[in-house]
Amino acid sequence: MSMTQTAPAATAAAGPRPAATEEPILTVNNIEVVYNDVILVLHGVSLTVPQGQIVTLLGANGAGKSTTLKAISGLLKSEDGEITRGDVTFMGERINGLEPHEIVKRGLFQVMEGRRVVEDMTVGENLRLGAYTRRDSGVKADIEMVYHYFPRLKERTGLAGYLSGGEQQMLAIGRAMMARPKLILMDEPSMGLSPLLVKEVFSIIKKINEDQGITILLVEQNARQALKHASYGYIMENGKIVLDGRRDELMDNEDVKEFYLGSGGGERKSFKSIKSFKRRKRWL
Amino acid sequence: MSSMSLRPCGDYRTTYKKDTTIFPTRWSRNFAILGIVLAALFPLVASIYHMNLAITIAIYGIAALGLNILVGFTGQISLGHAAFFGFGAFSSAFLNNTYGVPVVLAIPLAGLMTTAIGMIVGIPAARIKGLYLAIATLASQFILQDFFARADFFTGGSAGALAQSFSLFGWEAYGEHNFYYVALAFMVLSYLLATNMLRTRDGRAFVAVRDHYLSAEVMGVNLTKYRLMSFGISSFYAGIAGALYGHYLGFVSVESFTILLSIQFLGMIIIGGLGSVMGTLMGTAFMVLLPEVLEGVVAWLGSAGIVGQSFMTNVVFMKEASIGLVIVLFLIFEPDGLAHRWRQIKAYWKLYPFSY
Amino acid sequence: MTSSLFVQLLVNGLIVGTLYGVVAMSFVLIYKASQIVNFAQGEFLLIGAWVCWWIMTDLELPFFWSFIFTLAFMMVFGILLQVIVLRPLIGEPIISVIMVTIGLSIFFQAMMKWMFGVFVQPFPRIFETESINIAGLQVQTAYVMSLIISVIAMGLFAYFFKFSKIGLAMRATAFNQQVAQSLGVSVKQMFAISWAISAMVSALAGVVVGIVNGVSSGLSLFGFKVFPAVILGGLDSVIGAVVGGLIIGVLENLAEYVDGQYLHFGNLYVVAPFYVLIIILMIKPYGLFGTKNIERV
Amino acid sequence: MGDQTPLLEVKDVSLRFGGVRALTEVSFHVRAGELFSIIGPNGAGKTSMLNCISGRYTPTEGRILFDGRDVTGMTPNHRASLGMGRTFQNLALFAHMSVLDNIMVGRHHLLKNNILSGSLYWLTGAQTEELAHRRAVEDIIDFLEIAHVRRATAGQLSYGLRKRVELARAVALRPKLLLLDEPMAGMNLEEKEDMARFIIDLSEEWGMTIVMIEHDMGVVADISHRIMVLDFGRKLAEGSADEVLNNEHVKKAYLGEDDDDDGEEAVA
Amino acid sequence: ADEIKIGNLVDYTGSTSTVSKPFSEGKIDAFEWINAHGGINGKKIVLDTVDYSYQAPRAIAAYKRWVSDFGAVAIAGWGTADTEALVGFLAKDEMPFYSGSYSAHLTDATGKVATTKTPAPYNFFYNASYSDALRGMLQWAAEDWKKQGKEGKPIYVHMGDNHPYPNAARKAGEEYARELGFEVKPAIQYTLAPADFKAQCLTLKETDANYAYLGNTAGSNISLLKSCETVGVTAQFMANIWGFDESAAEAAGSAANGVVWMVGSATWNDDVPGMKLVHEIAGGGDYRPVHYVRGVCTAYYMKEAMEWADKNGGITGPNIKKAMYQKTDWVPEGLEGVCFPSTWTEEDHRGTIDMYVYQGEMKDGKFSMNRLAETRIDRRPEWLGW
Ligand SMILES: Nc1ncnc2c1ncn2[C@@H]1O[C@H](COP(=O)(O)OP(=O)(O)OP(=O)(O)O)[C@@H](O)[C@H]1O
Ligand SMILES: Nc1ncnc2c1ncn2[C@@H]1O[C@H](COP(=O)(O)OP(=O)(O)OP(=O)(O)O)[C@@H](O)[C@H]1O
Ligand SMILES: CC(C)C[C@H](N)C(=O)O
Ligand SMILES: [Mg+2]
Ligand SMILES: [Mg+2]
Repeated sequence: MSMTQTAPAATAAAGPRPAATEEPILTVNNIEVVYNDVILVLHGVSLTVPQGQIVTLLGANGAGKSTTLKAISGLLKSEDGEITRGDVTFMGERINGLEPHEIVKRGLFQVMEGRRVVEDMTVGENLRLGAYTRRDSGVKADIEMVYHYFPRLKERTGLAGYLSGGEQQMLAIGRAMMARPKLILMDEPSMGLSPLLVKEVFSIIKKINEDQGITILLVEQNARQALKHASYGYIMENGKIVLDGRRDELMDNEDVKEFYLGSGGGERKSFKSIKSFKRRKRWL
Repeated sequence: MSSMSLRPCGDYRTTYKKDTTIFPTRWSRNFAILGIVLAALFPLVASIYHMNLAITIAIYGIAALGLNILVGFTGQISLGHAAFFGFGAFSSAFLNNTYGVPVVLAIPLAGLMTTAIGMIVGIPAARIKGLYLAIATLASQFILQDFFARADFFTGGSAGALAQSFSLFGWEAYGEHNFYYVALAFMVLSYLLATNMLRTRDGRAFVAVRDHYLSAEVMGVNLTKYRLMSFGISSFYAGIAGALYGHYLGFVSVESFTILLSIQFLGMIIIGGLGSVMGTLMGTAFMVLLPEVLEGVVAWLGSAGIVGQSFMTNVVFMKEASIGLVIVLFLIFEPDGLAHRWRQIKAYWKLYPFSY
Repeated sequence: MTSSLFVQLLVNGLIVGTLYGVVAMSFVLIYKASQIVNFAQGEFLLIGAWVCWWIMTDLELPFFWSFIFTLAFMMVFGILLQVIVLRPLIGEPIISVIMVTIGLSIFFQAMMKWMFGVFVQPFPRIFETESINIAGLQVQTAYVMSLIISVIAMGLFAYFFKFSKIGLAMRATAFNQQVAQSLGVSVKQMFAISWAISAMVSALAGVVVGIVNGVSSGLSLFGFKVFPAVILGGLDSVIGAVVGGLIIGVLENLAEYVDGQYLHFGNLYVVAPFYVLIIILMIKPYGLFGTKNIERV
Repeated sequence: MGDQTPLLEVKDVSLRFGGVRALTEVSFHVRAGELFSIIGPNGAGKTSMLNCISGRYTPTEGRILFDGRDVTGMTPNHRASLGMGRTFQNLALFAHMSVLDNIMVGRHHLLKNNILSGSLYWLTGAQTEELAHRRAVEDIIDFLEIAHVRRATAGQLSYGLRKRVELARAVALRPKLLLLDEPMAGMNLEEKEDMARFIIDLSEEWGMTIVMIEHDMGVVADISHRIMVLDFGRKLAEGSADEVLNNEHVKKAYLGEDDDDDGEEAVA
Repeated sequence: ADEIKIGNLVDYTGSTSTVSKPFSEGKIDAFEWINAHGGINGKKIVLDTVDYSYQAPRAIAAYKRWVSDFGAVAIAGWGTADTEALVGFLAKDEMPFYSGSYSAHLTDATGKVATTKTPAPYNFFYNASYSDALRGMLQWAAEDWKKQGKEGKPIYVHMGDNHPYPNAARKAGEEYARELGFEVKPAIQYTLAPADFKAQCLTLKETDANYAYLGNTAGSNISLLKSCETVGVTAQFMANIWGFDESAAEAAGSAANGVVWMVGSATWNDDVPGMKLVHEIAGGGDYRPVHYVRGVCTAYYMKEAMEWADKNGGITGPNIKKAMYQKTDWVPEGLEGVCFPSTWTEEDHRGTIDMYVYQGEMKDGKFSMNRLAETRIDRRPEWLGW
């Protein structure tokens, strides 16, 4: 066990990036999630993430995206939630039931919704924490790498709690990079970022994926950007996967166009024009 | 908050009025009324001993309610509640002994005097928060204790003060059978008032301050005012309870208001359930009865001749240890307090038999 | 004469203060990792003292080894306590956990009385010279020992939390357990470590007090005595704990001086620290060294 | 909107945090009934500006006038009672309260009952008052379409719903001026459309003056009357949508040079 | 009924356990022995022992249970806090109560003394009150001062916490000290909870006190003695009856050397006729501390009172009270030389005012205690109740 624990970081740091394959690194098989023993939130969600690719998970608010991610990374427990059916397999190993830190050790890292930086620590300390599970010596270098990706962070010497929303988001992503995981679950990384940064973040995500061969499961509201970079996508409604397919398949789907890309039936309509029009409910 | 929980299927509210009653269902209301009636009949069957326990629960229950408003609802931990409890006791005795204020009036007045003290002690709360505040209140606990021990004119100093028993229109509430009703009346009233307070403007403000004081302020809640006010109201209840306690015992001594009592109060509301009015009462009962029940077990062991006098000494230590142990175990299995469990049970029976 | 008295009281304040500092530290350790204020801390002292006393009197080992074994025992004790009692409570409301520690203190109080009796027990003679002279004041050698050890410990902890990986992880855990977990920190591990260390540190204090005053359940009241020190320094600052301890120690003695020489109020030395505590908190709401929590929307 | 005296006037406000200059000499005004947007890169000082207006921060220099009064030194709760409501970038709901109570807190400064009259619920008319306001709150709940979570505990709602509840709470305040910090963050297109609809209604039907921070240029461009751009705490530009969005500096500092479909992206 | 129910309040787990344990064991063993040897005129005593951990409310609950459910006819009580809290109830319920708290105001049965808050008609205890005991010791101190041929006024200081128990004897002590020609310096406070008392000791040293009274309980006194030894205080310490004993001396070690304290009965190794019975009661030869013996005395006064009551109209509270007034210079049968002859009257519940002054001696780690004197203060009427 300890072997495989130390291995990933080392290889990911040094070794050649594993080629993108159809070989699944993560498979979620028909899981059901319940909060406080009563609220059933996910009814049978299944998805697969192939090695070395970017897969995106789209869906309305409250659909259960974050819940899905937490179910995978094991963080549900601390919210009184639990997987009551189905299982999660990471690199051929069944990981549901494992302690979160065990899962991180195996190279699966989640960037939680809404930043969640350690407010009473400096930017540097936060980054060092990101590398907590690592044993190798590359940490210092990687901190520089993060600063290189996000120069803004380098200037901020105070406590992370005082960073602006966007700055915190950058820190959260940087912190994930510090762990050099095999798979990163990103929960709405572009939330609250300026258009410029949104582009940056997505290109960085792409970069991480390409340079370091880190597989990424991306939960996004910015469907356009997400689909642009992802190879495969899932769409979730009320705790169920209602549609999935290759990026271009989804791009061409009329419903997706209308509800996620906003280019239903050709050119986009102005937000003003939608004032007080009622939409038809779809997919269920 | 406490009053909103699952309602039985098929119970619809047609007006907001119906929707804002204390008791979510007709059943729960009748339940409460029934409870009070039974409580009123209790003396018919109970012995002095049991009534003494009931009285203790009622009195501590009032004080604990005050503490829960402060800790559970406003989120300001206090380790000085016993001092307020004591201040109420001394004040009432003082008013009655030196100015001949009839006990009936002395009790509420004592409540008000304690409110004032509570506000003063609460002043730091304007700046200090969380555990820092908790320790600040601990400080005032010791400071007040010291005051009790030396303020002869007011408390009779370390020797303590006498307190006359409660009387109303010539009826003297001496002895458990009579005083029981006084305590019960005060308790029911306190719980009713508190429940109302907590479902109206200021009650919500308290909880808002607890949950997120920054946004509470932006929503128009004056933080300092409410932080102080919750100290005031909590000390008011503590003061009333203390006064009752004094007039029940007939004697008030600094020795009975130590930090240990403060901690017990805290225990009552935590075990009962922070931020739950009914839980407060349950928690109080729990803490008061626990040693008595265990004592009963010991006595039984002795009388049943299971253990000899010599071994009794060991049992005594076991008993004391189990008081701690029960608290620990209880919280391990019910960290959210009795109120929480109670709600779950209710939920279960309400859905029954439809509990899908 | 009185001036020399003043000096002696001052010295005494510092000496006793370091002891407060040590106990304060053991509070801070647990708080830093879990935001729990451990009301059973006093009983930790007591247990440490009793164990050391027992090893010395029953097994008749020399003090040095008894002390080492005591530390070892306390480490195991701390870990077991965490695993058995506190682990199930991870993620539960802090206040409930605090209440649990109160329950524990009641439990251990009774257990100690049961196992070791209700009488005060003296420690066997340990140091050739029971006391040495510092600036005209006779000071028990045990205090000197604690002074040395605690200064070292303090340095170590300061380093530990600022720079070591585990230290960082502990702070993260204290900030938010879910976040810490998401970073691969084992919350349980962090708690176990902090309880173990804290138990050991309090054992040190317990032994010292035991040597000076003899061992008895009254010893556990040290727990309360130290709250002002902890808060004064700032709940989450190791340095603060020690400084706070010193300040309280000195305060008590100055109060005693003023009281004993001029005012004759009586127990000013008991309450004075509390008045000062409140005043200082009004000026610095997070103590002298405590980190103020972020108020940002 | 006619150009009567502005409802909100910010006069060269500066804000410093130790070394950090969050704002430097920013001035602008918002007319009654206007829908005014503040945009700018992350860390530009937008939220700080909102905090200065709503009273969380007091500017190091400069003055802020609201409804003709100088409110610079005023406490947040005082400003609220003058009719300022706001939402927060990182949600700040009362996590353990029901959605209903959360919104009722918004009525705080409109309610009269207090500890005493509240305790005596039935005798003091507190009940009637509470019910009246409850009715008003229910209207808001219907309007924002959150009736189905009315009784849920706020802390357990999903991100998007919480944002909506926050808006409801701010609206319950019956504000003259409504400050919104990134109301659309973390929403998908469809929900943004809903949110946009609400905001427009609030502005046009409910006649509220709105200051909005938002990063989605599509929304900003479509619904706001005027836009101000902040960068590094300084005012970079101010004016109508196309004026601002075609301003070179803004493009560079904020939107980023367009390439292929991202151009559309920036405005989608 | 041929069962006699008695409530017995003890503190094994609370803050006064060090003294309560031996004292209560004395009571319990005595009652068991009495049962084994014919009980009260053949009636068996049912002793209900309750450990209340020194928490007054629990004591009150226990009391209520004894009164109602259990049907006790008398109660062997314990501490100050609970005794004070119960005084009122006792009078109303006519329940004889033999406390371990010896506060003088409990001796004013009819409340004729101005300072008395409330008469304590049903409170009894076997021992000199804290006040009288202290007066006795001061008398000894005055003689001691003369004997040592020191000239000038000896200096006296009262020490103790600001609590009912240590304060009980303060006024009495200071006034009598003046009367005996002591110079009285301001009292010094130290907590009932043991701690480092070097500060107080330095203050004491500063006063150049010759005689200092220790009003606290043993645990706290030990710490004080040790601290004072360290800073080199030369004053002669005089400990209150609950403030010192064999085990305390053991713990205090060399600091116990020369400490003087009061003992309210003969001690285990004394060669007096009654000690044989005490040894039998203890069921063996191994040493029992002074509190144990006093516990036995207390139990025996209750026994003989109940026997009389039984013969004169039945064992009821009022009858037991009456029984207490029957004898003068009363020593329970079989305990001759162990308990001090005591006399209770309707108005004056000062059973005895005499006691022994003992001094501790530490010779190379071995502790020994020597009787220095038997005090003989006179029973001044104006000393009743304070
Ligand atoms: N701790 C919790 N307890 C109870 N219910 C919860 C909890 N967390 C989430 N839920 C419920 O689960 C559902 C899904 O929540 P989740 O956060 O996964 O949605 P989401 O897809 O991430 O939405 P968003 O895009 O707004 O983040 C919501 O209805 C929410 O109310
Ligand atoms: N309380 C504070 N203490 C110290 N620095 C602060 C504080 N509040 C904000 N700052 C700093 O001021 C700058 C502006 O922050 P602000 O939150 O206003 O940016 P913003 O425009 O809202 O960014 P975003 O769009 O990412 O939310 C940031 O660099 C931030 O680090
Ligand atoms: C041993 C006890 C009787 C001492 C004192 N009466 C107290 O209770 O505090
Ligand atoms: Mg989400
Ligand atoms: Mg912002």
